[in-house]
Amino acid sequence: MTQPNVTLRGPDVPNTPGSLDPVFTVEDLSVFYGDYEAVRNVDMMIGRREITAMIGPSGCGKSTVLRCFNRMNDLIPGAHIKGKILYHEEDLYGDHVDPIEVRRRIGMVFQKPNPFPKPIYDNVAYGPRVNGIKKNMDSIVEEALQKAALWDEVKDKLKQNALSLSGGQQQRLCIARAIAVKPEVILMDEPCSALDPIATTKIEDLMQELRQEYTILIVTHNMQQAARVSDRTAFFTADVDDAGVRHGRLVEFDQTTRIFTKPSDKRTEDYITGRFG
Amino acid sequence: MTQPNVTLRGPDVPNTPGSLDPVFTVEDLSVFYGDYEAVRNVDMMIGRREITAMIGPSGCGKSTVLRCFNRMNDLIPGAHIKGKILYHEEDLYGDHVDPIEVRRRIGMVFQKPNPFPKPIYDNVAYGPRVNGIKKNMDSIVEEALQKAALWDEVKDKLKQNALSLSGGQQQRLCIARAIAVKPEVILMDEPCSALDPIATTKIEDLMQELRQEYTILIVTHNMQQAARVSDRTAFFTADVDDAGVRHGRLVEFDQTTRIFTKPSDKRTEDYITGRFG
Amino acid sequence: MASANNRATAPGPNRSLARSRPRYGEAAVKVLLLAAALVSIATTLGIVAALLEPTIEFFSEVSLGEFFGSTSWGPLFSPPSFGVWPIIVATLEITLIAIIVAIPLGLAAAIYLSEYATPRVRKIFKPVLEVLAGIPTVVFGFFAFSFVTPLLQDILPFSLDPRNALSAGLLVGVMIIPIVASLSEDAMSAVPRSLREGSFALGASKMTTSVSVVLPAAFSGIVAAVILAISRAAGETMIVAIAAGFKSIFTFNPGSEMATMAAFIASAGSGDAPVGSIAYKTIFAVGSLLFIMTFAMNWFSARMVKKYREVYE
Amino acid sequence: MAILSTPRSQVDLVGKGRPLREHLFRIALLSSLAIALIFLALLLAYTLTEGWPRLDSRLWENFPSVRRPETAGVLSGITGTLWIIGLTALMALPTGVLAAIYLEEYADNTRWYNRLIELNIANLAAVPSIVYGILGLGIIARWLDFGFTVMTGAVTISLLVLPIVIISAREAIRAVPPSIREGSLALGATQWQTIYRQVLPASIPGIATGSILALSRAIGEAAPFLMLGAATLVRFNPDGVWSSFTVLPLQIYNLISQSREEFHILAAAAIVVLLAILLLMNSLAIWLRNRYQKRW
Amino acid sequence: GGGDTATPADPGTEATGGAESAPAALAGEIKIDGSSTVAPLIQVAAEIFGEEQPQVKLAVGTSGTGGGFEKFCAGETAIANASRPIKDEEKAACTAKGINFGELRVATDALTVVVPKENTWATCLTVDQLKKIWEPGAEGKITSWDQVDAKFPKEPLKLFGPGTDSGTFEYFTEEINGEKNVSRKDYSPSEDDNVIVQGVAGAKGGLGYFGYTYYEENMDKLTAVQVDSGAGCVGPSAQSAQDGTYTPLSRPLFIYPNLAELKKPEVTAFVDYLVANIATIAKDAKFITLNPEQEAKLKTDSASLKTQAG
Ligand SMILES: Nc1ncnc2c1ncn2[C@@H]1O[C@H](COP(=O)(O)OP(=O)(O)OP(=O)(O)O)[C@@H](O)[C@H]1O
Ligand SMILES: Nc1ncnc2c1ncn2[C@@H]1O[C@H](COP(=O)(O)OP(=O)(O)OP(=O)(O)O)[C@@H](O)[C@H]1O
Ligand SMILES: [Mg+2]
Ligand SMILES: [Mg+2]
Repeated sequence: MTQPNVTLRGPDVPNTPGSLDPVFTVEDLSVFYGDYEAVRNVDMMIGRREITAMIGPSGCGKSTVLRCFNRMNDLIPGAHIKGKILYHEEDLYGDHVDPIEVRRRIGMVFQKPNPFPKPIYDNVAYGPRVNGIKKNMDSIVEEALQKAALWDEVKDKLKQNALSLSGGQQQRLCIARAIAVKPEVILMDEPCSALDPIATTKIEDLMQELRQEYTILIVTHNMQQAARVSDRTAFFTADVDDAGVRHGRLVEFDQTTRIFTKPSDKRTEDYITGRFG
Repeated sequence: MTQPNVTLRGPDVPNTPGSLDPVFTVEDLSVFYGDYEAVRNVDMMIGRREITAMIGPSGCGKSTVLRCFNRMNDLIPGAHIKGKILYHEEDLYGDHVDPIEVRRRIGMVFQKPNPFPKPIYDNVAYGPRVNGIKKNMDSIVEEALQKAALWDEVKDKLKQNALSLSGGQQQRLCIARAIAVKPEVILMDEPCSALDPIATTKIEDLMQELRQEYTILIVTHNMQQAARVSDRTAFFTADVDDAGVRHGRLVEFDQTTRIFTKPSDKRTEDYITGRFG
Repeated sequence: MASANNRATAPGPNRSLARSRPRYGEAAVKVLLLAAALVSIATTLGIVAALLEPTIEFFSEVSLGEFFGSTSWGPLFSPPSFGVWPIIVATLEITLIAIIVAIPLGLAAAIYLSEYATPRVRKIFKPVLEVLAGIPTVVFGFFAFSFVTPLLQDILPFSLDPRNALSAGLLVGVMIIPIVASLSEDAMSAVPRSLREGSFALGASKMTTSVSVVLPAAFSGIVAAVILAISRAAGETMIVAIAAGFKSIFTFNPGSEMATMAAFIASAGSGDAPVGSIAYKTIFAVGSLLFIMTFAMNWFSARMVKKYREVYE
Repeated sequence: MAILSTPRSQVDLVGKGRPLREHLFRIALLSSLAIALIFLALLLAYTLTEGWPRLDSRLWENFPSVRRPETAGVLSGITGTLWIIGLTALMALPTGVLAAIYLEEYADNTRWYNRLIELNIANLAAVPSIVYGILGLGIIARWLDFGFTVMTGAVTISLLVLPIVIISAREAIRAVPPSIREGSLALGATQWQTIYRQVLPASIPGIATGSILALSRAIGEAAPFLMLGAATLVRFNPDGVWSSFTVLPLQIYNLISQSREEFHILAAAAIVVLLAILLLMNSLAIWLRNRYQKRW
Repeated sequence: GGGDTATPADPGTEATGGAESAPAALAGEIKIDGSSTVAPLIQVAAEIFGEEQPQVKLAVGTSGTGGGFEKFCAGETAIANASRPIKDEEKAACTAKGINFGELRVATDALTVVVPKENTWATCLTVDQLKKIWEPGAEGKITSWDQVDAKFPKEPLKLFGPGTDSGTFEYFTEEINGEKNVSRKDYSPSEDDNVIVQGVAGAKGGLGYFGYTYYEENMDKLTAVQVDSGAGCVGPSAQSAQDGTYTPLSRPLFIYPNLAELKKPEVTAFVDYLVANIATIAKDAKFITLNPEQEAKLKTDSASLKTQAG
């Protein structure tokens, strides 16, 4: 096979499969929109303080799976799952589980930066506030902005409307907003696809830092990005069943180095090498 | 440098720079939206019966430049150009030039398939009709659908609404619609980005066929696609000027093989090898 | 694993994901909101309740055959006659005149605003249309009666009654222009840009694009706009009461005075028909008919919209 | 193929005689718009010139009079209208906004009852105002025994404008991008927190604009009041919700019906007042819309 | 108010000087509804009374005689105006609701048949001719003046009249066509006297009828037709209506106060005021005043009502 043109994270990648300390364990997960089974039989594990990338062609269900991790799909009428997602040892879809509590623990950053049309400060303070925190708000906001590498750029204009920030700054603000509720996991759905290259680089650097403290799951269209930032990669694709219906499917899940150098599945190889997708 | 992982069109690529027979000659083109100079100082040539790809990161002005070739930008209030585009030897923006006539000669296919909500037949017949052609419509429609490799799939349901077709079929219908007015050039702006891999493959095959008769310009985000289908590639990027304003810019324009193997510009190399973008 | 959590304030991974405190407020809010939405159902029920009993009583005294089988209308005359056609015909005639005025003008204005006008022009003209839409119908009636009718009497070759269907119809038409224009404009603006570009890219002119791509694509929205306008026209009361009058004879002559259904309700309702009298019940029977007609048109409109809506999305 | 036979150096890009038809079409479109506007101007000019002799403070300082048309005013109509509008705003706006929130944020469209509510609202928006008059007469005045009072009028008018308020509020709420909601929910906000803290503040300008336009419809209504038998000669201002009243449009209707010319002049002057109030409200709506229009 | 300069005819001044000077500041609301023919009279009374007692709120509606009784018998109004005596059914409805009332004749009306000034031929019409014009059988047939009388010109007949729901219509049809509400339908009915005035004045062949008041207001545009009921042509006037020579179209106008409401001082005050100043009020409202006997009867009737009410 052709040598893929991806710059992989160096040999400092600490994780080996054996060392995976799972935050999520996905067991035979299928996701439905009404009757339509969008994704079928996914098994994977998300390691603590790792970056896991989900790649694959458009429509293969990456976003669908990602949104299962914080029960965002609950909001879509008719959406439901089969199978299990364990968060630590707890069933994420168990009866007693409160999705609102879930979303507080598992933050999310979206494709298009979506700051609230409010001052920067209020954007960051929003999460803590809705969770009933009232004290020390200033320091919570500052800490979150620091961690999101945005503090220096905005510290003098915290009262300014967040929409006046540039795209890259807005996305980092959204990350700060997610961090401010002190989640354990951050889900990111193509967080850079609306950004320019410079902003993208900043976000990627930030992800590397956040990785010290948080577990990160990222969906990306950009193979290079997956290769650059992630520890593990899940490759999804969609295939058509006998009835002519397309279903998303997890093809391969492994360490990123391995996926990009020695994929065990032909489809992964084709995709990586640009023969398809 | 790393060997790019692109599958290049084989050694059968006939064109060498010397053999370029220009349909368009772009001279020092700058494009403005109101006061904002979106693209600066582009010089390039589009060869007859070649496929020319335009690649580059988002926002670098690929679409903007493409839409200059059929004066689509005229429809945007405030948009105007500086510099020249010669179509054969004629100034495309000359005073006497009728943009409607231009668009008849230079067809266009869009990112998202946009069939009219009408029967398939009427979609294809639309172009000839607005150009005053009344006779032999059936054969014009059939021929166009044949060329777009769609005839067999739709010949029994020409009266059916075009919106009932699948995405890939819709896109081929849009190509048929463009062909039906017998243009010389077809412009395509990310024609596959809304399609699944199978449909994409079909469109790419189709482009190879159309290349026998038409001059094709394609904008694509997908480097692999550019490498697979094009004869020549123009690589654009955006840089920020002293005033902090971003302008699109043509970095390199050359045979595709060369761009992907021996780019002469560092930025091209970075982009191709996934170090950036 | 809990020990690995070095952030003091962070929730321990083993802390349950169960609801930390009950949220009765959320449920209460939802009930309140639903109650607000149900007010509209209550309104409809109220209308039906108000109409139903007197209508049933009416039809126990007057046969459907007489109601729909005769062309003589005079519930307050003696002997009373209950052939509803004169007021239906008057209603339809005025509505017809109105839509003949409003559809071409409204649609043309909509095409202009949506396809031709620059954003600045649109920003000026849409509010002006809204102003036109907000003018009270008494004002239109006054204008029709005291300005338009005398004017028409001067310029038209045939004779016009001081109150007549023609000027009332014209003014009802003007009244509904903004409805047609504004809602059609919304529908046309909602047609994706890509369709227009597709048409332009084939060498089509602006006119062709507007007429053969945008209009058909916005068809369902336009139908909905027109139907809403028709129901407004059919139910309009003040303009016809002032400018078309209350004469209930069976005529198609637009120069003649005639009473529409709404005008009949208004005049009989503000008049002296004693409660319980057949004349009084007539008001409700006509009201029911008007309500059913509106309902039928809207049902049709909803079906049209559903059938064609956003198939291209 | 045609293009291939074209000698390359002589590709002729000059158009063929399209412009005339295009121009005529454009002119036809513009004149349609112009007709509507000319009409508006004519109407304003006519009422203004007709009413000019009586456009002075007597109009809003004096009560109506059958004895002295020269000095009669429409004070009770103005105050009655203000009462009705005030109460309508109090009743219809909150109810309408809450209903709109329910339909946009909570209602599951696959449920039949939610679809029924929607269809019902669309239908109510088209029900003739005279039918609301029947509702007011039969249910509110008689059955609920509210009598022929300000309250009856206000409830009737509230129900009349409710569908309009709901429809415009829904549009304003829908204009708030879903990404804002998702952003909030993803932070662990509850649905009501999301609505109350994000969706509502962001849609308030739109809701306000729609509400003002709905209220301006309410101001001009006369037909339901005909059914409610609001008194024609009211020489006092309502002092509460259980008071008798009249409204400006109804007073105008009555003035038009008088045979003495002086009353027609008075009617025209009253129309100018009514139109002035409406223009004011419309301008406010436009200003709100332009000022707070959001670009996401 | 703007009417500070009292006209000499202003009964307000007279009343203050009168014997029953109104008691100090009354308050409350008096709802009156009924005949639109009687309304102007009551409105004038309400207006003048209101100037003296600004705290008393008088709302005068014009729902028609029947509509007025309907509200009256439902207890919604204090006084009903009527252009005809109350009917037995209406009495029964009132009794059923426990409403006791009295009847006061407050003025006289002369239904006036009008034609435009250009009409020079129809100076006097017999009751039979009027019937020929207005009977149901005339509908669509009698469409020209020469069909009424061969001597008249061949001018198209355009008919205007009050709405079918008014007491005026009821009275006119009874007197002319012999039965209540029996009439041709192809005339322009209107509650709104302006339309009748405009319509008749605007058509050479126009003919309409309405209360005398409206004729008085529009004498410059319209001519009143004399009516011949067998005793020669008589035109409508205060004189002919009062002395009963204008037959059959002169009629009494009434108000019906609710006795329970009469207990309220403001209602009594208003009725007293109306009775005491009836002549000037009627004149001011351009109504035909009562003749002395009728006025005397009004005073005794109202006095006995007050004792009945207690
Ligand atoms: N709300 C929904 N209702 C029904 N089907 C949906 C919904 N959202 C997504 N789908 C379908 O589910 C499948 C997977 O969609 P998903 O958005 O997860 O793909 P993706 O891999 O994220 O694609 P992309 O790369 O384009 O974002 C697709 O076929 C899509 O059409
Ligand atoms: N109608 C417009 N008005 C103003 N600016 C515009 C307009 N269209 C595009 N631009 C700006 O011009 C620049 C180039 O845009 P363009 O759409 O050509 O980029 P592109 O290379 O096609 O990007 P993409 O890959 O995202 O499609 C961008 O900065 C964009 O914001
Ligand atoms: Mg996705
Ligand atoms: Mg583009």
